[in-house]
Amino acid sequence: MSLNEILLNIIFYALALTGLFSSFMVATSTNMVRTAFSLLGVLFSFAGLYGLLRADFLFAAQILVYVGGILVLIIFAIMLTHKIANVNLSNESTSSSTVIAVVCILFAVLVFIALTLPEYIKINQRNKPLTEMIGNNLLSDSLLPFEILSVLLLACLIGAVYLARKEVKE
Amino acid sequence: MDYNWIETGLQLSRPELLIIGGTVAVIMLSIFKQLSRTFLFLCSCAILIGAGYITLLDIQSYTGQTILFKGAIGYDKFSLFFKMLFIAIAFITMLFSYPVIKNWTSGFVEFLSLLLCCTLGMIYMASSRTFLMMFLNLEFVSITSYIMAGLLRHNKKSIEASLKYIIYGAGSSGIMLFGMSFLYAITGSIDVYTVGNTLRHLDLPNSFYLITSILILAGFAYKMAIVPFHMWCPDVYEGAPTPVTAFFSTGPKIAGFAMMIRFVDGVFGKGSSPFEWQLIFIIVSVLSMLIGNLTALQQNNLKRLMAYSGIAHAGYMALIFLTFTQDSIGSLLFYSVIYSIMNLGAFITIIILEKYYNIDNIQSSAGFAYTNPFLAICLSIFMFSLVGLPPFAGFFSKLLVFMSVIKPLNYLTLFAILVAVITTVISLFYYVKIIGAMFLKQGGNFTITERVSLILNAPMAILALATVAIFITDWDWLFEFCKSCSL
Amino acid sequence: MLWFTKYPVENLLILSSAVFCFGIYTIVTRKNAVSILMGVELVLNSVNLNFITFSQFVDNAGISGNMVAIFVIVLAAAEASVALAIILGIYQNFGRVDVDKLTSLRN
Amino acid sequence: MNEFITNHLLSLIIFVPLIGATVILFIPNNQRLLIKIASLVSAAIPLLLCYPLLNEYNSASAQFQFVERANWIEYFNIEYYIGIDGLSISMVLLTAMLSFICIIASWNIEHWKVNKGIKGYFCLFLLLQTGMTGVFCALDFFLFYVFWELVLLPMYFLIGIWGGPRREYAAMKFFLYTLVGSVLMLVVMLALYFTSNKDGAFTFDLLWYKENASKILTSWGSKWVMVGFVGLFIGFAIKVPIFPFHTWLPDAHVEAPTPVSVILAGVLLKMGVYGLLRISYCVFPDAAIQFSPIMMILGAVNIIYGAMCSMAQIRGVPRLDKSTGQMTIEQDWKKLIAYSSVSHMGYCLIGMAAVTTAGITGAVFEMWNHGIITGALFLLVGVLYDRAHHRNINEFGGLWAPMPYYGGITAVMFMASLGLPGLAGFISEALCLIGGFQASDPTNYYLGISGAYFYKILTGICAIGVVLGAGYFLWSYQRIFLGSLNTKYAGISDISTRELITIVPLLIITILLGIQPTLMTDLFINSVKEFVSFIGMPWITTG
Repeated sequence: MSLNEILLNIIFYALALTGLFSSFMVATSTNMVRTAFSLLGVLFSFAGLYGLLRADFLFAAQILVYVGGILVLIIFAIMLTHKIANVNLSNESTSSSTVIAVVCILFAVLVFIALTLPEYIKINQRNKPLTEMIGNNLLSDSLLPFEILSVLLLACLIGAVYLARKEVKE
Repeated sequence: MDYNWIETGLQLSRPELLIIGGTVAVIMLSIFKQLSRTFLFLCSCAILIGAGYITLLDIQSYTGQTILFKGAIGYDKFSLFFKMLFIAIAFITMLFSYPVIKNWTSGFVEFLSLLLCCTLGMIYMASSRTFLMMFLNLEFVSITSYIMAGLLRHNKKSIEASLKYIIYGAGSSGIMLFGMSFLYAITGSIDVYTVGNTLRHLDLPNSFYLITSILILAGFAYKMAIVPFHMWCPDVYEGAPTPVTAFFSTGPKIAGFAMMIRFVDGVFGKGSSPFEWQLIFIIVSVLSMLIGNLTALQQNNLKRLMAYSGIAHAGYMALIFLTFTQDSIGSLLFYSVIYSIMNLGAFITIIILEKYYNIDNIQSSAGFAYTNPFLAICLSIFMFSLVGLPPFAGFFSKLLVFMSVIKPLNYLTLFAILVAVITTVISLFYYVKIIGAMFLKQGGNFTITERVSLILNAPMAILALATVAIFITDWDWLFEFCKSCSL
Repeated sequence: MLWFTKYPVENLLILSSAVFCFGIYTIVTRKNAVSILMGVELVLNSVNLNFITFSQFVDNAGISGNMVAIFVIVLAAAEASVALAIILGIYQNFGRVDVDKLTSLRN
Repeated sequence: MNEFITNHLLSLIIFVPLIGATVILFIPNNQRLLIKIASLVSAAIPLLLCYPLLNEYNSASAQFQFVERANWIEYFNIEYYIGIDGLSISMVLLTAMLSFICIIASWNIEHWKVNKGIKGYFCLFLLLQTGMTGVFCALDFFLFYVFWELVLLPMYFLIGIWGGPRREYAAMKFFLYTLVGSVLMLVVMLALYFTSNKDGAFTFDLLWYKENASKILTSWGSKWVMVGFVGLFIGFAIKVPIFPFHTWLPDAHVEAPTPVSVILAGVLLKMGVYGLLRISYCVFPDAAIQFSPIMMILGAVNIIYGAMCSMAQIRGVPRLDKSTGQMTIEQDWKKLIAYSSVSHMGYCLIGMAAVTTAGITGAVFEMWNHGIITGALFLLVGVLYDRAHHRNINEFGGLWAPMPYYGGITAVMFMASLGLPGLAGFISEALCLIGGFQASDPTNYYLGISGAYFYKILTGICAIGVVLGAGYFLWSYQRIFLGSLNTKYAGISDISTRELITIVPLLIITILLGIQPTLMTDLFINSVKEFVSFIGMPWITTG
């Protein structure tokens, strides 16, 4: 194994562990702001993983849309719906042993699949860069979804604006 | 590069293009304050009529199967049928919601444009062939639905319904995608038919199929509102504005079924499959019938009751997956037509009760029949039809589903049918409870502020008449047509 | 040869499963609507990781997994915007965004 | 035009009331008289059409007559297939007559306690008439089922809206019982449909089922045939009603308004018996033979139990009023007659269990007679109820003095009902008992009794019912009409002309058929003979 490989391995596991730990924090942290920042950690580490998986376009998209858009939205939402002066923004949860048990079973089942699935698939990594293919795909295979998406965003725009704006006093 | 496929695709999707263009036009026109609400409403209706007309022409002439937009959607009689049905549902919904929404302080244009958008999404749901399209259009319908549920944003119930809807919806569509990613992993394709073909040559363990199916079912089942993904249903139905509820109870639910059929047809296919996926459907449909009907017994709120009735009906509809033959799919199409007719009709009566008489539960409707017998009679027709009593169309729709399921008689189908029959008898209690309250109980006075709008009365009467007429006349052609449209 | 070629698919899958489970756990247990939304984002991210992994390792001819991931990102953004608008509406009406305090619809 | 009428006689009899109901829907609510006249006309036309029907009916033939056949739903091979034979012609007549009489009996609807719009009442009544006539004419099982269910809906509303204090409970109970029955019927019907093969297609044709009963037996196997028979039997037994499915009947009868009770007792109960004869027996003759001893027992139970319950009404039944928590003693005259219906239906069962010519003739004749006599009895109860506003047997007394005509008519009808020779009821009951007595099957043992004596013993027990019947009728007559006059009712008016119009025709028929029963039995004797030889009980010697 070359040094590069070892280094990348280390990066990979570091990212994976960051993602794992951050998502754990999202699920359990009792402070709202801390939860949001943990989500940031998850998103960043996933972006890094996409990069390692050679999905360069998605790496960019993840950072631009998720981190730059969604997370900012979420933080806005937290600030708008809480008395932000209150430093201790508590984030309650109603955990019960049943829920934990069910989620654990779910996890066990998914791990089982994760361990058996690779037996049935031929693993063979792609070497070509992606961005060009994605561009072509958006104008061929994914043309219709792409166009539908634009209509969807229009509908979202109308709806989100309608729901969130203050009442116009007449 | 050859771009002919775009041309063909666009040619064959004129109704969709009309709806998209129309939606944009309605939004644009709404900027001009001097245009009245009636005008915008008529514009939207015209769009739907136009789209419906084009579809009608297509559906008469077209036979065969085409794949459009590089495999994104299938263009066949199945998708045309649902296109027609969804446009009809949207049109009727739009028609009878006008008297309600015209008095809203805000949200009028939003309602019209979102209804059109949602219709577009449903049409694409029924014709989607890839996981991407399925997920995208499911979300399309869902997102527009979330907003529509919360259109009365200053009404606590409405906005709460919207929040509950989005929480359940977002969660379950995520779960569905997770399941789909496994199928993609195995087959390397997101086209359902390619996936199915590849799966047939692989020897996968049943546990894999089971887990994947359950995960994927989450997304579909939540749209179809079948147990165990039905929890949002009563709250959302109660909280959402009533015209929107009427729409939810028919359109998106049927669209979910259409997509499910396409999915199952692609991935598992008719005939033998490596995995006995029917078992899952036996469980969910039996549970839906039981929980839907038994919980409905305790309801007092009319919209909540209709929600549980919808869950129960979804259970009856899900029975067709037990056999999944051309016949049973045809009977589902027939069922969805009849179900739309009776459910929309029932909701029109609920809208009238709510708007003019301020009645939203069974108790307060006691003795109502003597104030407005016409409405009470129509309501009784819809309710009896929902039970499935002759001489109303609901009888045949249920019968056809049962008959298509019972043919390969074994203990499982027998069990499912038995549950279906018993729950049908149980369902009589709560449907008749409404009728009984209206006709048999003594009640207070019901004052009416204005005359019931013709735009509500006329569709109600027509739908009631249709419910009876479909039974009496020779409805062969309708069923034959449904069967010819099945996959 | 810059890119490392031997991440075991299993590890990626277990990671995504774990994140998925955390997401589900968040959706089910959290009271705050914004936190629930974060749970949804976790689920969608785990889905994305799955699709991208499989796209890179399995689907060599096409890139449909990547396309799905792109659409998921966009849809997540759309959904988040609508969800946050609804949450703001809830805040205006109820003065708080805790799901368990929303009781105008009785069960 | 004439030709049209003669070709579509049955259709007209079935659907004229429906057309009438539709017309009435468009008459404004305040035109009360017009509504009544319209409904009277729509009920009168079927009755008038029965005249050509009787004229052209060939009683020498056992074939179906006035057959009309058209495709209805081609996909399922469901036909609009109607026709009548001896078993059904009397029922068609009875329905037309009683419906007409009931419309007259409803003339004072404005003065009823529950006054909730007369338009709906008459519409529902005419709808009911269509359903009932349809049941007796349908030769397609599916059509039969549709008409059967069609009866259910108007009946629910008629009891539920215009009924007595516990109407809601009674209506729901009636609805549910009948629906459970019809679901069972539906299941058997579909099973039959899917095993049928008429020229390579599934069919609902009842006559095809009858002709191919042996084929059904071989394809189903005797075990499943029995299951099918029992399924249908329960469906019909609820309607008859046969013990233990009878509990809806007293509630429904007591709560229903007088004309509805008349229809309920006069026609609806016959639908059950008719269904047994026309469908259960004809489709599963083999199972019917095996079921015969059980039928016999059920018949005996019905007779004795019904009579006992009637008797109990004279003594008084303590009943807890759930809403007030008070114990009341119930001595309801109407309930007495309702239970006597249960008893009388038992005679039909005896006759049907035997399937001898005498037995079936008796059963069919009893169906007719019971319709006439009990219909009249309910009308008579209604007459008194309209005046006194209660039906408590014990609170009357000596009514003969202020109401001599009423007392006289009641006496005759009571005698007819308890089976006094010379009146119609006697003949049919006697025929049923004779039928039961004729049956003997020495090869088998039932309940440890040789088949040779089993039927005779049970018939003997049934004969006790006649004595009991005499008991409760005479006692109740004594309590109400004889004895010292209750001063509260000294000024009570005697039966009015309108009420006479409703009852006198029934009275005349009762006396006439008592003297000359062949007027009626000749209509169906050939069909009965054919039926008896078709079923072929072991004690029937052919040839």
